[in-house]
Amino acid sequence: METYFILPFTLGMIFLFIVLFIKYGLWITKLSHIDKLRIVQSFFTRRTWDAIKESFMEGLVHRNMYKRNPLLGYMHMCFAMGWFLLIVFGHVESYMYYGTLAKAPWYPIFFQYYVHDWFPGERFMANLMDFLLLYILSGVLLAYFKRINSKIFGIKKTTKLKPLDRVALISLWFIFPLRLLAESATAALYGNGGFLTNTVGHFFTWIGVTPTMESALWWAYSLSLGFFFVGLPFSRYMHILTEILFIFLRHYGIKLKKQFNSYSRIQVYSCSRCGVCIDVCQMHVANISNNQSVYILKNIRDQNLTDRKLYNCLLCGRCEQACPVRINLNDLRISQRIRATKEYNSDYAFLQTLPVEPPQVVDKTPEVIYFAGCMTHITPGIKKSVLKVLDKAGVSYQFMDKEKGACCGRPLMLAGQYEAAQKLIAYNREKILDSKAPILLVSCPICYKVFRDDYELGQITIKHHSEYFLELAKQGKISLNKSDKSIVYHDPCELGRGCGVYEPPRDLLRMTGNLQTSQQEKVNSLCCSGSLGDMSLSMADRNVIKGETLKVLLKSNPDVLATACPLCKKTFVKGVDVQVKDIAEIVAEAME
Amino acid sequence: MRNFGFTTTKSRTIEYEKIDKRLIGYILENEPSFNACLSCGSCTAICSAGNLTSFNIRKLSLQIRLGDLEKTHEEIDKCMLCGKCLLECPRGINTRNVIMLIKKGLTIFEIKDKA
Amino acid sequence: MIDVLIIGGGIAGIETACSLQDLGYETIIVEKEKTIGGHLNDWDTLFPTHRSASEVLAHYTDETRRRALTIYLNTNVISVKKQDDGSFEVHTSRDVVFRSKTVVLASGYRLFNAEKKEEYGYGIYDNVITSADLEKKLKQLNGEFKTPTDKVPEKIAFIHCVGSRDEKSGNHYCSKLCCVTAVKQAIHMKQLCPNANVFCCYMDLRMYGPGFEEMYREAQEKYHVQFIRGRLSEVGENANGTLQLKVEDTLAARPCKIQVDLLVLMVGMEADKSTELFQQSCGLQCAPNRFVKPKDHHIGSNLTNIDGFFTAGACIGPMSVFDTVNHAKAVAFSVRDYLNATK
Amino acid sequence: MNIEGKKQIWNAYQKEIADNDYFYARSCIRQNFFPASEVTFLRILREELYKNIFDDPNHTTCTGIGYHSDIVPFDTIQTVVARQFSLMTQAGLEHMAISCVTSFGIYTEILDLWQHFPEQLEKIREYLYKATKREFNLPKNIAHTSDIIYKFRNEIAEKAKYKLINKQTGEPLNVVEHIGCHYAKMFPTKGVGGAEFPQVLVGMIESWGGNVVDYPERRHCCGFGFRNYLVQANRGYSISNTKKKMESMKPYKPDFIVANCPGCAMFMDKWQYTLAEMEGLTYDENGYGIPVLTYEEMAGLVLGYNPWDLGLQMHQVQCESLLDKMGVEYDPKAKYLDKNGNQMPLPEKPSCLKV
Repeated sequence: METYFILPFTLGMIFLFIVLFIKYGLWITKLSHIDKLRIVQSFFTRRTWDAIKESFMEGLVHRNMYKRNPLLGYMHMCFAMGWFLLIVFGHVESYMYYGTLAKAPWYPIFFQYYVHDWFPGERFMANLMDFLLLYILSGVLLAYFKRINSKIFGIKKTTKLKPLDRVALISLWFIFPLRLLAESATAALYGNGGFLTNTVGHFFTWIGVTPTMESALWWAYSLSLGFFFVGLPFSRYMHILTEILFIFLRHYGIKLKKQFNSYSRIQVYSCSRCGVCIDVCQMHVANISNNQSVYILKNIRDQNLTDRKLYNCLLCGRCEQACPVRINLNDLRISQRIRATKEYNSDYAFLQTLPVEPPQVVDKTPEVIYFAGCMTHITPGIKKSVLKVLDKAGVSYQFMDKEKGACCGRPLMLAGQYEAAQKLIAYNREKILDSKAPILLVSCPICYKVFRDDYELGQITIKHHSEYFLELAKQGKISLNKSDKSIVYHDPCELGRGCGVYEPPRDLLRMTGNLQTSQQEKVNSLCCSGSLGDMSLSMADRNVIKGETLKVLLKSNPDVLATACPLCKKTFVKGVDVQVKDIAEIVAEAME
Repeated sequence: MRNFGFTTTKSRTIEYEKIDKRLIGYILENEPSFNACLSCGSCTAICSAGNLTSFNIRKLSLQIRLGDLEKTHEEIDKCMLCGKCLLECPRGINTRNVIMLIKKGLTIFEIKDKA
Repeated sequence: MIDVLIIGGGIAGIETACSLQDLGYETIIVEKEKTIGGHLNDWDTLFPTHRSASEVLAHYTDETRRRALTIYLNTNVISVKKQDDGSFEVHTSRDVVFRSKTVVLASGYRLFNAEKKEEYGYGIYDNVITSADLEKKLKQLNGEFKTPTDKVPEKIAFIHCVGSRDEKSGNHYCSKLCCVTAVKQAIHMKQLCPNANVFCCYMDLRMYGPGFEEMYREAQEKYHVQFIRGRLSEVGENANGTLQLKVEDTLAARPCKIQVDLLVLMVGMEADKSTELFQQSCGLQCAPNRFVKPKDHHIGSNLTNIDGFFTAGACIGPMSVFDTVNHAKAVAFSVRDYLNATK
Repeated sequence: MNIEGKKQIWNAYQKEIADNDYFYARSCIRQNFFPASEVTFLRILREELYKNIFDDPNHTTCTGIGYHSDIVPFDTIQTVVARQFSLMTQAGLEHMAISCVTSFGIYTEILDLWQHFPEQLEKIREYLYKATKREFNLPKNIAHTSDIIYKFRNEIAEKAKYKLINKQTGEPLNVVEHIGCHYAKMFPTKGVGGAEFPQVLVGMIESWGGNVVDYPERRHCCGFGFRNYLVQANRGYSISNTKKKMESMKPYKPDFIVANCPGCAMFMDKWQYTLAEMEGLTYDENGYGIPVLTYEEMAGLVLGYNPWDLGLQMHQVQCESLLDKMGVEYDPKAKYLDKNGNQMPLPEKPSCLKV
């Protein structure tokens, strides 16, 4: 009779499995045909093993989070790893006693309640299980502290909870203390505990314990488990299992699409709300603290995402870089913007009626086709320098947008105007292909990103001027004089995190001056705040963020602040006394 | 209605009380910086779309202020959102957001171009 | 201990010293350059009368000599510290430490660095110059006026509000003197090159002073200077070295392209760097536009948040020559009142 | 509104109006479109005020319409005007009483010109003499006929049978007064009250019991504008101006409009029909339109003349509503009877405007 206490646990678990089966089943069925094929084809390959490894390292050990924030990582590891081991060794213990694994799940879970006998290894297992429990309890204690004061974790702000989250959270908090109490009560009565439960059991004996009390505690333990299981699929804890699914799908080569689909949903539900993205977000400088990725994902789940939040993001990619779960935060946000602006994409009908420029008569196919881009046209210093370097190196080129050019389409993409961007892409693509040039040279990382990701230019190599000039320098086509000026380099978001170009600009700068390192650079570099990704950030706020970025960059008092993006240059130059130069200008000067 | 071979002309007078303020109200509510426009025209002169078409964002924004929305849809669709105007505006107006708000506003209020 | 230490030997500083001497006070002037007169040394003529700047300068050089004013040239002020007794200790790049009962800041302004408006092409295209460059050019003019690429200009454009009224330059305020300077220079250019077409691209024309509006009218009526209401957005260089301007003629509501031989950027005034120094060394308060903040805009514009620390001239905001002279005369009385009260 | 302030401004624009012995110059438009108005004017002057006015059958149009539409040369119109003066001189009279506002403007303009350029006057004398062997003296006084009614408004008020008062409510009628542009906008000093606050009709209305409506477009042109009306392609501009004026007065619910210019009266009357036909717009609450009277008709009504003798049946907007408000006795059956009591053919009914 008294074993009815297993019911909450059992029913909760059954409920959980049914819900998960339905949810995951639906998501996986909704994946595109090609994606499903990818899963089938990759299933019996190394990818599965890699996925298992990563699931272990990230889902249980929380390595990435540990690297970012050791205390936070430890807390997550306590819960995930501790609980995982508790289940595994619970089964081992049950196997050792019953000699079979084919026992109903409540036997291993409530082993202590059922088995009071001695068996070989019993002492060791009891102590081991106690140790694991203690390990988890240390995490629980940290979680209590975090709730009370998140500052000890170095976290600016944690996420807000909705009612079901609260149910799950409170149950989770109670599970392990209750397990401790229940096992200790049993230990007090039967002496079968380990070092921890026996100790607490002595205390119970001292205050006097009865089988009714013991039963009540086991009921409480089972109830907390049951509540947690029921609440889990509707709370943030859904991430525990979804993350594993996500890791597997990612390893099978499934990529996020422009449109929000079930894979996007899986990513959204994989977020553990650890808050790392809040910490790295520069918006805090301007006291904006409601638009960080974790909130956006939460809003997507709760279906209450407002335009203001959606658009107020620089899309600098710092959060994506920092995300321990490796969620494609930028693309997820853009996919939401695509959804929000779907109804009003332009068709740019005028592109069809533009007068066709007479084909340039050239002796031979140009070596490069140069696309300056809108932004470079308002930084004539960059444009002039690029052309100067090309001339000096004797490179034949066609200047694609010298007089009249359409935008590359990236700003539209950032705004979510995906279909509209396609029109511009088609228009420019034709012009690029018509030139027959093997290299497309761009001087704006914003253009570079979209050319690389969305243009499908076939054999044509796309190069940012920093990459191309480095090649020219290595080939000896241009020679650079090294000055003793100290230079600090700012990684433009679209070039660095966006396209992974970190070294070529630095190599060039080392050839032309005295390159200094900055506190936060490469993948961790800060955004200049000028980003076109943000639609609603005010100029005043942009200036505040820019000011903080400059503080970091100019810490070493460099002579020159170098960057490789016309937009970053325009952003930095306002209201600052230090010389801001594009890498093209530095190279052009160093050639003299 | 009878045809006399001539019709009344629409008055060009701006009657402030009769202005259709829905769109401008929506824009200003969501992007207050739009209030600061002094019509200097640098946005229009620098405009990538204006270089290719007759698009005149300054004029369009004045028309929107006056509720003159007969061609807004056709015009605003010429903008490529490149952001040059954003970098040029001496008043720091968040022009790209204004454009998106115009587009969204036209959709919300179901404002169509006059054929 | 001297009565008044004046920082800056421009017209504000000299005029302050003269006025204070008339009131019977002992002053010294500390000037960072090798000569007195400040920006006035660089100007050719002054609005609205086209009077030669050197004439005004000569007045102050003569006064300096006649009154035997004490001036330390080539001397930078490093810090100003207020002492417990209310006096000031002024450290300079010389080894001397000055002690004075009061300090008058007459450090003036600096010009906006036009290179920051990269799209206007200053420092990139040869034929883009600033209004200050033009003044220097006119001052040294010997023979025919030619552009930097050695051509007699047929078309000249003046661009108003460069680095003023511009969020992108970080200067929201109006420099107020560039409008009338542009008109003055436009007239001057028409006098030198009568066949040239001269354009002024403006956002608003602020002809606030006596004789300014008349000068504007003269530029239109007599000199046929063309005023285009539109702000320059972008400059490109043509193969022959001429410049292509993109500006919207906002009154016609049409984008407009102008090819010119010479582009003159009317650079605005910015707070001198030294104000930052005083912010740090003695807690001088500055306004958000970085100029020194007057204690009272209406009845105490010479006073600052520090007792005994006064201002004269353009260190509190853009100011013309005649406003500067008046402001400098006024500070003498503020200083006298202070010294009498603290005697 | 500060009425006192307006009156003070008006005081600066007093005008001398001759007392008696007028030479009458008729109006082309008035006698065609408001045929009884001029008869009524003569009747009032002769029978009510006992004045001497000569209506010379030999006088002609002033050719003003032709002049304002660039058909009649300036020298020609001056000579025509000189001929009228010659007729006046021949009749031994010195005061002109001009029925048409356009003519009034032309006479005023020509006299002003001759004053400044005496050689032009000599030239015209020569032209007239060569053409007709006639000579002339310049008139001592020029008045528009509305000026004369204005001058004697109080005498008329004494003899009035009806007042401009709504008989049912006892409230004064709301009257929109409209002055022709050429009456005072060209030579403000020649119109009573000048161009801004013309008093000529206001004086009549107020002394006969009515209330003048002051509405925003009060001084706006009726829309005639000669060239703009005469060329069909431009008529849209003409009617748009009338529309602007009508829309502006509509909220004040005027009981009727009175004009001193025959062209204005005609346009504000006929264009109401056209606007109704074109756009379905009517400017009173009941869809009948706002009646438009000439000041002669208004004076005739006040003096108790038979509305059908005043020619009100010839209007586009029907006047019965006004007659009912004023309590004027009339015989509806007699509306379309001719002089001999025979029924005339009935006019076609408009499709929108109610009659």
